[in-house]
Amino acid sequence: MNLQAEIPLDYMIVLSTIVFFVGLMGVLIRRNLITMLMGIELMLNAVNINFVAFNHYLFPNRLEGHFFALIVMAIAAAEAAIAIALIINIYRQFNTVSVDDVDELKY
Amino acid sequence: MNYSYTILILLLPVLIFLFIGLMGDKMKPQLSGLLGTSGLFVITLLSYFTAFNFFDHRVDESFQAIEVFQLLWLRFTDSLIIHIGILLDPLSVMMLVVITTVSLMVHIYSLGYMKGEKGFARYYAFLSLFTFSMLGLVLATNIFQMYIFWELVGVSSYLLIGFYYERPSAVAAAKKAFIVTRFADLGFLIGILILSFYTNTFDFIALTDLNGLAITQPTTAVFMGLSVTTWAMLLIFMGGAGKSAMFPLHIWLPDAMEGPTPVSALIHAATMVVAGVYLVARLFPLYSYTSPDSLEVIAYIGSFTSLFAAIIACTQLDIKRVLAFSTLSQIGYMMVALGVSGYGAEGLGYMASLFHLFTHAFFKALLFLGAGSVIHAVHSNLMTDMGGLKKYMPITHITFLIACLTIAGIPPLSGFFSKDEILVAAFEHNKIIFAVQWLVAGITAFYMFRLYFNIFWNHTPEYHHTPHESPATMTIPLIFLALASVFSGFVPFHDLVTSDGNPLHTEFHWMIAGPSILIAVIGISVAYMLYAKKNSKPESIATSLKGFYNMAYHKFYIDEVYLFITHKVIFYFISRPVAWFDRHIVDGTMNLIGNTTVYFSGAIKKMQSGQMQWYIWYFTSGVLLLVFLVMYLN
Amino acid sequence: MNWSTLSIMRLEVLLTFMVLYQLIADLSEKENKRSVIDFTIIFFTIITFIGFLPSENTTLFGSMYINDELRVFFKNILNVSTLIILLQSTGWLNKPENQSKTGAFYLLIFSTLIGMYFMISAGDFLMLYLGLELATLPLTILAAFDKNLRRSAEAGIKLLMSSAVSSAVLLFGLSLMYGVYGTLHFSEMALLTDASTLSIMALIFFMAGLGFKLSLVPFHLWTADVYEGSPMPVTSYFSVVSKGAALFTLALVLYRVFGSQPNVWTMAAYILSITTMVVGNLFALRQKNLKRFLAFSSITQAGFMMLGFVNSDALGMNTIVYFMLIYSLSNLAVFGVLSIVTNNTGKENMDDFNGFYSTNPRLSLIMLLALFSLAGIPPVAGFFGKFFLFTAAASKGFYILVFIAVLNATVSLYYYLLVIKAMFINKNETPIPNLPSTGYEKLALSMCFVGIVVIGFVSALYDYVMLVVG
Amino acid sequence: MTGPKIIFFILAAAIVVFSILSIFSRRILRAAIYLLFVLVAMAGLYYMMNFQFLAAVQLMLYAGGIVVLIIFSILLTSQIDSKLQAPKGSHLLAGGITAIAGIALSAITILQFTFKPSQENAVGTDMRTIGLQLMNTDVQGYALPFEVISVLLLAALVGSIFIAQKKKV
Repeated sequence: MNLQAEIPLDYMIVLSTIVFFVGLMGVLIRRNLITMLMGIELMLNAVNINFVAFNHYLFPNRLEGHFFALIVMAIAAAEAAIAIALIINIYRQFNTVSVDDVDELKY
Repeated sequence: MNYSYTILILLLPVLIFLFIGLMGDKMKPQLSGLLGTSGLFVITLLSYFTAFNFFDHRVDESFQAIEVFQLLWLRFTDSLIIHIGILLDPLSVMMLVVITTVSLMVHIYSLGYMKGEKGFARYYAFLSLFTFSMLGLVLATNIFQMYIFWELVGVSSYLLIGFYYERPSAVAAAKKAFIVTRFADLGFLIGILILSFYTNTFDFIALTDLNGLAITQPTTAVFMGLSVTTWAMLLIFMGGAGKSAMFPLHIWLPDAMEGPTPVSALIHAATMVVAGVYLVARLFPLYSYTSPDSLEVIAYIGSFTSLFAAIIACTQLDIKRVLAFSTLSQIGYMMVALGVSGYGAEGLGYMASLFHLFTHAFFKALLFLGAGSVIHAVHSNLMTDMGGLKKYMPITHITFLIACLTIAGIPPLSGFFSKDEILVAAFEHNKIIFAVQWLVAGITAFYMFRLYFNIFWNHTPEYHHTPHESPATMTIPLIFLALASVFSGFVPFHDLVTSDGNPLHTEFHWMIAGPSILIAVIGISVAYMLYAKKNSKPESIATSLKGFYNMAYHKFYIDEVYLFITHKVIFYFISRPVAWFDRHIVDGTMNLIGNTTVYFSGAIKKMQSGQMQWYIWYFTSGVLLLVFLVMYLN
Repeated sequence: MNWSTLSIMRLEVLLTFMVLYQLIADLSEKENKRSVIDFTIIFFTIITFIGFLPSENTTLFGSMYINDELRVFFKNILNVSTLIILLQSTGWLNKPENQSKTGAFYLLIFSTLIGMYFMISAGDFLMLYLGLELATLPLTILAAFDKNLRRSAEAGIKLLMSSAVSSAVLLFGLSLMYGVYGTLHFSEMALLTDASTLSIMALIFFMAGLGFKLSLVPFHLWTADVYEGSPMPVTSYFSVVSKGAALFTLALVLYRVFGSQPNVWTMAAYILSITTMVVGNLFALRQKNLKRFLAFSSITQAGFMMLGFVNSDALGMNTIVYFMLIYSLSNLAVFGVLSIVTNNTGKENMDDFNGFYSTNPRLSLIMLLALFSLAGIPPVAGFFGKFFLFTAAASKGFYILVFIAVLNATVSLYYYLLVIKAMFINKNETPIPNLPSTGYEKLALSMCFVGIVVIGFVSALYDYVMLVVG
Repeated sequence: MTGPKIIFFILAAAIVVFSILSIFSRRILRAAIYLLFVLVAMAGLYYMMNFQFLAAVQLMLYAGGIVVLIIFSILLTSQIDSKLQAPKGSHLLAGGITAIAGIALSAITILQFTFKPSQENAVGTDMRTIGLQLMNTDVQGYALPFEVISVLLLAALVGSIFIAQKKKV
């Protein structure tokens, strides 16, 4: 399949930019720690679109972007595992996963 | 001549400091005091020996600067190399003598004064540290080494002023002194950075060499309308102004009187506060040749400070604060003299300034130590608690009187000569400054004798214990310093310490000396009339009104006018407002800066709200803003 | 893989062995953890010494891994700092409630250290990112290590969420860089760098990601909360080792990869330096909790570090490295004293230190020196670090910036004096009693003490930094 | 409209719509499912760009791993049918402004830039090439990151277990 002729690179980049900042917005507005985590996953995936698209469209001579995306996925998995462990820890201590209530350390 | 033994002058005090500091708890307090004192005695002898050798060896009629040691310390960049060493020239040797002498006197005096105080050993450790830093400051071969000792002086004076740490006011004063002088030092530091960047050297000899690059080819760079050199020299002066308590950075000095009195004598009379004068004198060729404008600024600041402080001194009741303001005023004199001076054969002001530094060190230390002796006897700092002490404390009384006469400028005491040279130099350069300094001479005589009469004459209050003369450890330094005050005026200074090392030809001007003696006598007489006896004049007027008109009435009438003018007009309309201005506006501005900082600190408290979503929001918005800014600015 | 590869990557390999050892030791459920502590410290001391052995300058794995004298020097600084922290942490680990945590604690510490070494040795952005994550993710667990404390749990989640976003932003920047240059290898990119708007954006995103670890304002907000919530050794690990690794990496990338385009990042450094110093100072003024106080103090110090970045010559990097070295020792000394106090009494407020000098003169003297060093008072080492930074910035003509920096240094003196005042001057009816300290803790403090006093006067060290930075 | 174009637009629309839905949905389980759709659509995108391996990993790791993990934690911490609180107005405003400003700034900057494609020949993206590169220690080899990630996963594993396990004593 030859995508270059059909779909310009810019479409891909704009798509990833939108997903990245939608994910960021998710992190900023959702009051539940788990949904914040979902926003972070969206951001990481947006970055992956960038890597893959640049690799495919511009620099197909090497697979740098592809492998970077692969590594990002692995790290995202580790991050999610740790995040969930910490969220459960918060749930035990605070009996809630609402981010608004986790603000005892301040000023 | 081999001067390598001078290294001992630096090493001994630091060794004493370490020894007493580490072992002080395990020794008898008195022993640590004796140790410190005898160590300093050795250092003093070494300094005298150095001075004797140095001033005995001229090369072609002039004195050459000698770098006794010059060790490579840091190779910062290829052109900028920092050394550490010892520099001997007339200026540093003279300071060596002054510092060790006064410090020795303070050491001896403290044996009596601080007896039985908690932390006696700690006190002597700090004294040694201070002496070490001060000696290191004056012996520095380069401006960087000087800066380090400069800060060390600040640290050790912080420790000494805050010595009575049980008193909150002492702690506040120590902190204020530290922070205000540090604030000034930031100017000094930036000045050093600029200067070293354009001249590629820190070394004093290279910087002040008349044929050196720093003077012959100053940079032509301009920053905000002023040449960069002028900026650098002014910023360096800012550091000096902080340590020497020039307006408006003087606010720490009066408060610093919370420290033990001998410390005031050491730090606030003879050594640390003249560091600024020393700094300007050290870089004098650079000021004189590359930036005469900044010398002009120095002259005006000095003159203003001396007038300002003299006026405030007239209103103070705490005798140490009177002395503090008097110190400000006298250092103002020294700054004026430097400001109006030229170089070489024109260098009368330079010589006069250092001459005054020299004599002032002795008589001001004497005044402080005398005041300490009085405070020791009556357990109060306030003049109102004193009076009639001349019959209880004869030695203190006589020595204090000598000091007062000296500072007032009565011939043939030393203060007369040095002040006279300054007035001559000012007269030749700038008539307005001369007039101000002449007036200040009168005010000085007035407030010093106001102090003197209030302490030793006037009425005798009820004392809890009958005051008695201080012990010999305290009176011997007084006597020694009194002798120094009397005779130091006869040192042939114009032959020894001049701007270029060559002897300077000076003449004695009766045209200047006459009026200055006159105004001093007037000042003393006014003080005599107002304060010599318990002031009963208003009552006498009342009784005499009932009686007959006679000559006495007339005399009283004149006195009344006199009293009205001096007491009411000058006090209420000049001195009080100036003192108020100092306390509220100048001090207040400093406090305002502090309060504003604290206010802003509270205002942005909300940023750290504890809610991580806002943290993330600040993060991401910050990134976007930064991207935008850098793109826009690029 | 052969022996020479192993000898070049010796630190990473040895640390991996340490991680495995901890795993095995932890699984074997030994009751007596003390021997694990002793063994770990001895082994890590050996690793630290091995780090000082000479090694060859080379690249491995298709230039993904770079080894040279400068990077080895960085790792040695981190090694020594970590060793000091390990020594300090013994008191905390010996507490009964922490005995069971020993293995996990060491395992996580050493894995982050491996991450930092890969970050420093990275030859491309892939390894750098990987190292960064390896250095961050286990730290979030360490922040939440006091499992029964609410504040510790809060610190962990705050750190994780903020760092996840920051690394996502960093990644976004990296992906754009990849698009612009077509490569992520340092050696190739260094030849291609330009100042197009897209590369500016990518670079700033990247700087923000590392700025987060360095806690530059406005990327700093996690710092105080996490420092306060984390256990003491972790806090000092954050403020010294983690920060140091981020600083060195940033310096390597900016000076070595983007060295030909200094205009972009010196400007960013200029802005960040000012905001960081000012905001850090303003917050530090008001703090009562010493851990929070040290958090803001370390933010301010990070602002001073950024001052070095406005000078894009070797001089700038020299001074940054030198400053970091001194900052590490000074900060570790403060944390060392603080951790002895918290371990024994649980107190960490400034008021608790009132009258500390009367009962613990030695500890308070070390603290005094360290705070003077942080405030930059000569003749302790901190002064030289600051002075050189000011000189580096001034030599590029940034006088206004230097003025602001020196002003901030003066303000910082004020709050450092507050602590000194509390220890030496304020009175207290019930001061902290005279505290015992273990031999390990004494050793750690003496190392810091010697460093603070001596470093300023040993010009050989500065010469060495100059030599390796080149 | 050609085939690939249509597929791309469908995928892109799915990604954008479902990601917006997932951050606005009031029911948390639904949000997780929307996220799953986004991730699957992304796998399709990778597949379109000839990165079949990556697409497979995306499906297995995200759909099979992370989303399941998220759903488990949702079940652990909240009731399934409970509705989430609506976002606060201030958060919505601040987040919205930042997101829109971010999209605008990045999109404008990126679209202005002329990318410079490589002129060299493309390499294959088949399993053999990928496998060889993953195990290679030379130029274009990814053995080192592969090894390092194992340390990361070990640390994450131990750490997560440590935090999530109930107190022993």
